Amino acid sequence: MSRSLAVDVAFVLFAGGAVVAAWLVFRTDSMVRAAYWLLASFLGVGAVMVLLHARFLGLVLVLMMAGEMTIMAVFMVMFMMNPAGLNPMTMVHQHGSAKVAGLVSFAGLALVGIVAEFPDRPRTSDADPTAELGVELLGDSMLIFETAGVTLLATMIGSIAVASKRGRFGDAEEGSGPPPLEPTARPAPEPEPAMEDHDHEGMHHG
Amino acid sequence: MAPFAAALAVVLATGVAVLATRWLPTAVPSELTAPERVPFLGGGLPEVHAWSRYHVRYYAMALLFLAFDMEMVFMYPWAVVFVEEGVLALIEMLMFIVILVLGILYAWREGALRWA
Amino acid sequence: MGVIRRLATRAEAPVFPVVGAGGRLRASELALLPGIRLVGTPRAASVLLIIGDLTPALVRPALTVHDQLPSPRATVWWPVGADRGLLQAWPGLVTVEAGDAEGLRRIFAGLVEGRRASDPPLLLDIEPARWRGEGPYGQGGTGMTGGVPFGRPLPGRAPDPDGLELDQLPLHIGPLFPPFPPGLVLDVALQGDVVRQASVGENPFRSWPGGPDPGPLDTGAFVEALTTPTGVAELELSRARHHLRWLADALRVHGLSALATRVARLAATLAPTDGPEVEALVRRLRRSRSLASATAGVGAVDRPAADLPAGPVARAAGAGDDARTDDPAYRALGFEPVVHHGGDARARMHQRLGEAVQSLELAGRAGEAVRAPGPALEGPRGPLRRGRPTPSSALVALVPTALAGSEWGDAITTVVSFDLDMEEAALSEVAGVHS
Amino acid sequence: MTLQSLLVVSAALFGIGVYGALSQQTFVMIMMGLELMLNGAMLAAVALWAMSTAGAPKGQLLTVIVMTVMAVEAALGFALVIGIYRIRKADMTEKLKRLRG
Amino acid sequence: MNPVAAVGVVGGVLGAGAYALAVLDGAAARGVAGMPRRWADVVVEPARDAALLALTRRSTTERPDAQAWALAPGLLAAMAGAAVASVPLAEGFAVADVADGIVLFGAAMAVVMVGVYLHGWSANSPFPLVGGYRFIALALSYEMPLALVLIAAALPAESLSVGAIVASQAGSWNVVRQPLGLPLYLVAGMGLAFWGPLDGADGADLAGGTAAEVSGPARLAWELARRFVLVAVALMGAAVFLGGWHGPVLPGAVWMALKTLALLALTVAIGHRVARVRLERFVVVAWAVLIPLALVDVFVSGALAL
Repeated sequence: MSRSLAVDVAFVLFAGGAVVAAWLVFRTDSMVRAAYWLLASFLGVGAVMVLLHARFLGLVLVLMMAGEMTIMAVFMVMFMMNPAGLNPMTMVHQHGSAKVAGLVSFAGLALVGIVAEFPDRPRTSDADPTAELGVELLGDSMLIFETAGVTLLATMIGSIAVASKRGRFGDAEEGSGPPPLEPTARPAPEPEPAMEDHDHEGMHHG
Repeated sequence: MAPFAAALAVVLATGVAVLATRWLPTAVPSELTAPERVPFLGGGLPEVHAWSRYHVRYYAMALLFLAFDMEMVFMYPWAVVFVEEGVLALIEMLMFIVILVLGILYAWREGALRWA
Repeated sequence: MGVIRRLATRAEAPVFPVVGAGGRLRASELALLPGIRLVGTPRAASVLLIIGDLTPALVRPALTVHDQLPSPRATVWWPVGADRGLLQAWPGLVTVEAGDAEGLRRIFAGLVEGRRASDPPLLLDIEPARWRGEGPYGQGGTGMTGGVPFGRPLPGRAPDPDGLELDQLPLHIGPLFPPFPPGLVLDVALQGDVVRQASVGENPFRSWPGGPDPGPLDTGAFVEALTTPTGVAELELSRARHHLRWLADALRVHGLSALATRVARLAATLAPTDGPEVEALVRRLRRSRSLASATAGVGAVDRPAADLPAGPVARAAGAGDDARTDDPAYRALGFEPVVHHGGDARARMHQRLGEAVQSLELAGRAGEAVRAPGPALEGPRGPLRRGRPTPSSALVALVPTALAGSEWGDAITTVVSFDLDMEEAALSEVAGVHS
Repeated sequence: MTLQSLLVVSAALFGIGVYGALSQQTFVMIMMGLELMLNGAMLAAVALWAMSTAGAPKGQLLTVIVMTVMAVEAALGFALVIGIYRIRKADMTEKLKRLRG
Repeated sequence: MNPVAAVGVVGGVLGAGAYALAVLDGAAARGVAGMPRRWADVVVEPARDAALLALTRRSTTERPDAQAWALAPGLLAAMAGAAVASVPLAEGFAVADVADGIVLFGAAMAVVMVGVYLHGWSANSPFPLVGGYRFIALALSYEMPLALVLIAAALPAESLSVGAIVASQAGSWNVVRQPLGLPLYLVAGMGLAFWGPLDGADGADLAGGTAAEVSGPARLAWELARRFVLVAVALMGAAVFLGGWHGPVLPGAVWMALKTLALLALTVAIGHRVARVRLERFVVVAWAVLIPLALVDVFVSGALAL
């Protein structure tokens, strides 16, 4: 198998895998599976990046997303009823229009990708792309780099202030208005009437 | 690319080799009775499924991690060109890190590292 | 016979212990036996080892655990003390003399070689609830969280101090949970990894209709001494042994199982001349920063030391009561009680370490001194007074409040630090049986 | 592996992300849709970097920025989920609309 | 390297390393416990245990996530394989000398977190569930120091490739040049393999934690995979901090093996001496002490490298 054929085969597998995994994110009832299907999609994209010689970006994408998706799984399990999907349930609204919007954006973007005349200037340099990125970060784009630092700081402070209970401004629950939606006692609450009046389009699959 | 091909082969082979223990004759689940499948609770019986809205008490730390972890992405390329770029690189990264460490200090002060 | 089978036959037999009435002392020596390995979950075991006699309330948990063993599996019984016959009906049970590791290994080898058939499941194949084919997808559930999907309901929410109101698991753990003292049943509400509420379930050693009939208690020597003149050296040696046995259990829970085995061996063979070895061990454990950080501030009791049931737990909280202080035999030896402060798991560990060293030292000095029978005697868990409640029954009452709000690992540390004996707790009063 | 095929794949990821973000009822699932859209954007950025800009370093930088945006979005999103759940005991967008009335 | 040879080499390293680890652990346990045993028995013991597990039936729980449960040990092993592939085993001999080797290692180790969490989650049983969540708390705390000390080692090498990092230690090893590096790395590495004092995920207080419900071949796979991870950690530590193939007289590959074994022996010894750490406390220590120390390590190493 020639080298470029091997790359093509790998591309088809990884890219196809990424798309299928992305689709499965919204087809599963288990929150943990949903998060890790998304991670699988990122893994596929990371592998394609490696094929494109963006080695560092591909690997670091996996590094970041493994952590981020695990945290995502943890939060989804924390806040979703029935997190493992033991009782399958459609959790969608505006299903039809969402499908249409998704298809339209796919078709539009794909059309742009196919029709638009992007200049054909492949990367030829043999320099280490990681080093190029480093030079860029420390040189021309130094301000962007430092701004990212400030943004991340703001994110840390903001998210902790919003999430923590005992903030500086008193207990987060004080003065919260409406009563809980459902009785809080054990055993598990009865089925949600609120769920019944949405269009349950056939998402399931037993 | 060649090293990645080798690495990919290794990843697939090691993963599949360990997964293959599933095809050992003893690994095929025979018909286990319901009591054989009860989760272990030291002789006790469970009332409910264990899968639940699990109260993670370190969620504030997880949020901190999400933001702080990004620093890695900037640090790896920095490490490669660091010696070439010299003192300026050191100072720039020091600034960046100091900004982020302020976040940790804030989190510490707010007690976000303590579990809820 | 293939190579794999031949290799497996010579492996250490993984054993999951079921400690029944009178079995506790034997169980503490299990780790010392060659060719046997104690495991923490039935899923890792090949042999279910019943030590002592099963009481009615222990039968169902023992059967539950038995069925959780993967096949090939076998059940071995080491009879100790009384046999009230409940085990006669256990299918496939092999009786082996208590402490006979070789006999157990023979059963294990037969099992692996295929000469011996694996035990069949003993409980009826009945699912926890009817669910098949019910509900919209045939999974037995209804709506979002209702019904019994796959046989069990989903847990419900409960308030928590954090204000998030997430799910809480009602769990009944024990009486065969290895980190717990044998027989302890704990009903806990677990939210995340935090014990929100805990209560102690029915004591399985109290389940005989005619009242409890314990086998030999691990503190039996002390109960005997209430009525018979006993050498001080002998008593104090038993006390040191007791504390070292406790230490072995505690170390196992803290992830130091190899060291625990060493301590268990020391406890089993302890002599007054072992003073230096014990002191070296105690020095090392006291200096261990990891043990200190694993126990400091854990399981602190929330009432004044004076209100605690007397004994090592109270002395670890600063109350100096010790029945030995008023005992003429001990006064002659210049006995002064060991006292620690803090009242947490760490103080309790230091208390017992200190008492073990002191007991060994007393045993070395006591010579032929004999303690005359008297109404009260300091046992290793607290004072034994004839006709009064046993120390364990008072300590069990401390468990629920001490556990509420603690992380699961801390909860285990706390339970272990109380040094409970459910068999002793089952007795309504001291020496009710032996006198 | 041509630029066109790469852009089609990234469009597919983006489209699935749009579908997810619009159809899902819960915050966290909506965030997954957003992350998928950014995933597609990142792939397009890297593809253009490798094939159409002769490897201009700014292309890599753009991808790094998108990753940062994802981290920021995730951290703030989760913080909001916690804050809202603390108050409303619900994590669904629909229910919030309902409660407003 | 051609893929078949690559798989053979990595498989050999992982297998031999995991077996050596099991033997070391058995010997140390017997030593600490004071139970003398013939050396021959200690050496064969792991094979016997593995054989017994292979002959035992796999059990399952009432309603597990079977696929994810099966995947978990495979993920761990695959990631350990990826990490081993990026480490040069002798001068100029790496299975996959990826130019961004320590990023590959970091990515692989991040995916380990996914594997352990899945292993705990999938059983649908309380103790494994708690174990899985414990591991996430641990992983979020050790991951940053782990990556930072590797970055510090990359500074003098001016490259993220493990081979270059080893080559840069021709004069003096990183364990001397960056004294903070190895201790921090070992703490993080023990967390990664949930070993010794950081084994909360599979701890005795949870009846085995994430492994509480696995038996037979599934248990064998899990125990193997977990040891593979520790072997990968030790191998990387030997290359990055102990000078890799550098050493007098003996060939480079032998030095690598000896250094890896030394690190494995060290982790085993720590495992038998240090009690399990309370995670709540470890998390605070990791963020307030380990991460700042790792940052100090980075900047001091950087200043020295200039």
